[in-house]
Amino acid sequence: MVTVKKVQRRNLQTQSYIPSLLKGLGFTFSKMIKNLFNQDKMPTLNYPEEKYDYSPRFKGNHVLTVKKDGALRCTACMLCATNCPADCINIVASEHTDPAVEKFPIHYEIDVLRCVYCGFCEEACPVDAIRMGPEWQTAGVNGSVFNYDIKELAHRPGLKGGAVSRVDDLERHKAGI
Amino acid sequence: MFKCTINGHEVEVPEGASVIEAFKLLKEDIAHYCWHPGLSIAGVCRLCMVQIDDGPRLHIACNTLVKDGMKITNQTEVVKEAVRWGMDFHLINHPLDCPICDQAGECGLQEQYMKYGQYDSSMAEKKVKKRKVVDLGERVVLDSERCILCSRCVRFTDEVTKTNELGIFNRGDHSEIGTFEDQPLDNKYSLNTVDICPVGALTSKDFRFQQRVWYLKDTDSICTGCSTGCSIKVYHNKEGLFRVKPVFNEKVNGHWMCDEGRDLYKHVNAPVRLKQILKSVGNEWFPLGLERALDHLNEAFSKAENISVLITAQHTVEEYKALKNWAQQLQDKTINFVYWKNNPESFDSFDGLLIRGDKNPNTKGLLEAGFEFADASVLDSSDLVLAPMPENPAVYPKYMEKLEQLSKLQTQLCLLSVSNITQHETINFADGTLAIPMKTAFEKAGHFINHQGLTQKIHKGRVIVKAALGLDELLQAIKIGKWIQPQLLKSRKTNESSKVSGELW
Amino acid sequence: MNEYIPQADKEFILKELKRYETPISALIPSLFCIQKRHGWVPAEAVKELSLLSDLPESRINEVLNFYTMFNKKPVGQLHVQVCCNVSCAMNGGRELAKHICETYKVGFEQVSPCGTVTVSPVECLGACDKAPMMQVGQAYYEDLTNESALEVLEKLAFEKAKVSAHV
Amino acid sequence: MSESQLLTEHYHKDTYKSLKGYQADGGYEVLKKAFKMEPQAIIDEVKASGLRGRGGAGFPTGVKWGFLPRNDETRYLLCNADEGEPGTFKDRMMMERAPHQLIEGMIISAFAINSPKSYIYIRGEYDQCIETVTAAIKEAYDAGLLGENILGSGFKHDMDVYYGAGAYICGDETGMISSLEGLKGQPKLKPPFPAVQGYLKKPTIVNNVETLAAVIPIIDKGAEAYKAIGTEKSSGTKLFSVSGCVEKAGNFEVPLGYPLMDLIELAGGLRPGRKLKAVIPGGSSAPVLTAEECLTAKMDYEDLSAKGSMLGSGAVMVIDDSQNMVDLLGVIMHFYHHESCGQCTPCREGTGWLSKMVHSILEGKGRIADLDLILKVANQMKGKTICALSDAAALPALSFVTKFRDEFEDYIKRGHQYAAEALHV
Repeated sequence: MVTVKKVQRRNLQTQSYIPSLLKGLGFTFSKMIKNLFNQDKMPTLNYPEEKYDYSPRFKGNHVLTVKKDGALRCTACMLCATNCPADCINIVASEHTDPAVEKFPIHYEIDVLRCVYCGFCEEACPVDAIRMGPEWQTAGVNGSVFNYDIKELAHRPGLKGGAVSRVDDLERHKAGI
Repeated sequence: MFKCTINGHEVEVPEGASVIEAFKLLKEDIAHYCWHPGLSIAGVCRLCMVQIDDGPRLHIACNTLVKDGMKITNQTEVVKEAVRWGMDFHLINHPLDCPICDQAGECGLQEQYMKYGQYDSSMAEKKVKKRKVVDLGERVVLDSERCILCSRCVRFTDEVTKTNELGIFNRGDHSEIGTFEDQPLDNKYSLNTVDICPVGALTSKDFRFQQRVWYLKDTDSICTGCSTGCSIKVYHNKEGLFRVKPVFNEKVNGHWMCDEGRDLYKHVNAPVRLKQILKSVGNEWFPLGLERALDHLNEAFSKAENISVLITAQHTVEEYKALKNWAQQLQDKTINFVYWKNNPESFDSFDGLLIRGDKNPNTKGLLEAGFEFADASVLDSSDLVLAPMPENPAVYPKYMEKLEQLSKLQTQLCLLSVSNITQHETINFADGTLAIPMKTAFEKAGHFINHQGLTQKIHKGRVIVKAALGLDELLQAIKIGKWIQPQLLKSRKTNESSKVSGELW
Repeated sequence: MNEYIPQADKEFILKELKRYETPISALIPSLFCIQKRHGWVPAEAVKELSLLSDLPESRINEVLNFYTMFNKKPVGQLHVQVCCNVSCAMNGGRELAKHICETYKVGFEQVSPCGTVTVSPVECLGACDKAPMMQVGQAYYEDLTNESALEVLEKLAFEKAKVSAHV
Repeated sequence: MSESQLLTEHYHKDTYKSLKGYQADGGYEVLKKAFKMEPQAIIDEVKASGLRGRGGAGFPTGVKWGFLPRNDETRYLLCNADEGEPGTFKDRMMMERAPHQLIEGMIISAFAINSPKSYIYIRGEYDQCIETVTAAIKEAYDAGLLGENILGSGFKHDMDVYYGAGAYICGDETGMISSLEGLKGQPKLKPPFPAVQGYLKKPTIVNNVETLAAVIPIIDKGAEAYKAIGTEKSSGTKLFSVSGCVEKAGNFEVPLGYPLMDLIELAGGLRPGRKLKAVIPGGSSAPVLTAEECLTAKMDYEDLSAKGSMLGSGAVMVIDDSQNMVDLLGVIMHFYHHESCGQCTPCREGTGWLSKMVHSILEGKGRIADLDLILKVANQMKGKTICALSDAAALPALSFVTKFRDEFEDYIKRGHQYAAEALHV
């Protein structure tokens, strides 16, 4: 069985678009008026003056945590780099003068343009050295500024949740761990 | 030959073989740490437990000889339970260092734990603390806490090198390996202790913290350090070569190799390499494309009356063959071959274990190639000297002196060099001297013939300098006027096995 | 060079090296000989012994560290070893050890401030019938009480002082 | 009791120490008799007597001698006088009171196994013994009892003293051989057994002081007479070192199969007002016996092993109700932790683990689950190592925790109360 569909021919009303245009403009205008007088109910934000407050669990830019003495917690085990699906973490390890620390990163770089913010690095870390912080606005003028190194990753004490890890190595050693 | 049954599989082993050897022959799984085929039996890790003829007592496989008709199993619940607890005993005082331990990834404890671990440990007491990061000289770092006291390293210094540096001091769970008063472990084979260490207690200073082992790939090769020709595995990734380890070869090196040989990868890595063809004009070096270089060479060869080739025994059999063919084609020219030996006074020395004074991998190969060698004095009267240089000029001090001498005579040289010869300060090369980057043994395939006359294959590993040519490739290019690198078209053929440890420990 | 092993000891050691079937067997007697001279076995003496006996230092150090009777650090003039094993423990051996420590104001295995006493709790010395007991130097003192033990120690300390004053 | 005092009959005499005094009481007469016998006949006699090793393991001595290969290889006789088992002090008394008895026993044994050289390995702490025995050997040499052509028999034998330096593990026969070879006293892998490859890879027989001395009465009176003493399977007499909570602790030579309670009575009985709680019948590595088990216990190999314990070295440690079993297990576990040679992993780590667990109970940090863990760990240490030290540590742990579990649980529950009083040394 064949159904024959009758094509509706356009009339002048639809062909000239004018009524729809007016209808749309009217809607916009009415919203504008409404928002002008009820600014607190407005659903959008005045970015960048206003910013949305994300949950502290938000997985944004990476933070390298530090110990109580201010040194990096990172032991340069490279598990984050191994686990990274985007291959954006680059670490160079070195020998520390303190035998209790032994290994530490002299170079730790994350290419945030490559990063897919999956959080695998955070999960792979055995010593709570890398966390995904609440920051998410990354802007820059060229590609090179998106390679975050230790300086940018570690020294952000103002962050929520803090960048200082709770457990101290010394305490762990004393507890016989 | 004795017949025995292991876990239901029949196997024939030679008389006097131990049960663990039978397991290995059958490639049947058995946990072990202290047993090493190249060392005496210690029988201390107590992991290779087996049940024999269904008897109730457990035996250790390493100290039990196979008897004809023996029925051996390690699959019963009793054995499994014993091995699980044996693992737990090993681990209760082992620190959780894996993230910073170089051995992680090829660690015996990790591997066996995955197979036989008692995943939920009941140990709630404090671990025994021992010394960490103990400096044992130039090459080795000791971490006593990680040590499981399998005594392999101690047996190695006692039985193989007979230098007795290492010992196990104290007793009970305070036992520690070490040297007397932390004296350096400086015998010429010290890094073998690192290889045989099933855990990260002994680590190599050179490799320490350089790479995680799972980032490395390995290629089978032959050590170019001397005419012994030890079988090795070269470990590399895109950042270069990182370490060299011996591979068991019954006929040549057994399980071991010397420390010197492990350093040879260093001259392969990019920073010290000659990376492009350079031409010397008025004491300055100018880069040259391959085609122009070949033109230059062809011109030089056609002009020269008296050509000499200053050859060492550092090249492959294939390269010598190509050289021979090339010489035969230039019948109208006089081509003299000069065979240059390193340190002639110590050339025939041998340390009794592996190290030979002949610092070339292919002396037999060169001699068998059928060259007629001329006296070194012909070099002075040559117009052009083709010098495929030794890979590691450090063991050829006189060779460099000779080049310097020839340059003073304004002899035009065609150097094929691995190291950046143009950085050499004292030599003022003659105008028209070419320096062409050469492939190292790790970058080319071929064969070496060692001092016993054993032909061994080297495999092509990672190419570090793309512009580098082998001697045969250069001669081929000279012949046809250009060079297409067929190798570049093919994908790099490396041994892609990620199982780096496998047979190592 | 002959700082740690004087000639007399050297002769003894050389004799011991020939006494047994293998020269390495002479290690225990030699180390005892060194300990007798110095009260403990210094690392330098081990080096000298190694040169003298032509045995590797690591082997000597293994033996030195394995056996508990060798002192690896200096001890007081009186090395008081109080048995704290089962039979003695049941009869107050551990209390006795603590009492001596408290009297001399010293911890276990340490040299007392006056330099006279080092107290070590040790395992069974084979005098369980006369528990508690202690060994000072070579001699056994059995059936002790807190008071009698201190008396013995005072007497021994006095004698030691007399000898050293005489020297 | 005199018929049972085969060895200690003359021990009360001061003169017995010297060669003259020893000979006056019939010393070295048996040696002359032995020299008239064939060596094999001596071995057969010892085999027939049913003499079992008195050091701890209780292996039949004659059978051990029979393991020697029948060839001309040099063989060594070693006397194990490294008496380290806690609670044992019989060898010390034997060497101090009657060194010549040991020497005579050793010459007879050496003659039987045709050994030209023997060593007496004395523990380093026994300075008095080392002196006495060294002096006695010198006396014997001077009297022609050692050296070339002893008593005109044509038999040549040399004897020397070697001393340890404080390691319980050297009481193990292969540990002792290692120590005598100048190495750490770590036991060696078996096979090869010492009778085939021992000291310096030569066939070696290692026997306890008491075992070697017991050869004298066997040769003197004959195997039959010796077998008549004691029980059917455990023949002869044995020295028991009774110590602990008894009035008159000391060594007592009694026939094997002697009732344990009578032995305690011999040692003066318990202290007034005290009740028997437990007895460790054979040195600290023997499983403990409860008071009820003690009532019927007989001191011989079979009866004790039927009760789940062992005769061991014959060190009877009597524990009365004033003692705390947790505390005593702590002492024993500390001992094994301290004495483990560190070679085999289960022992090296297990002894430390057990000791730490018992001590954390002592410190009031224990959990009831720890008791089961102690049993598990101890069970896994049994029979897994080169020598018996691991078993020796596991057995007391198992027996203490199973037989006195109530006391352990009570201690854990009221841990903090006890912990304050506990003495940790």
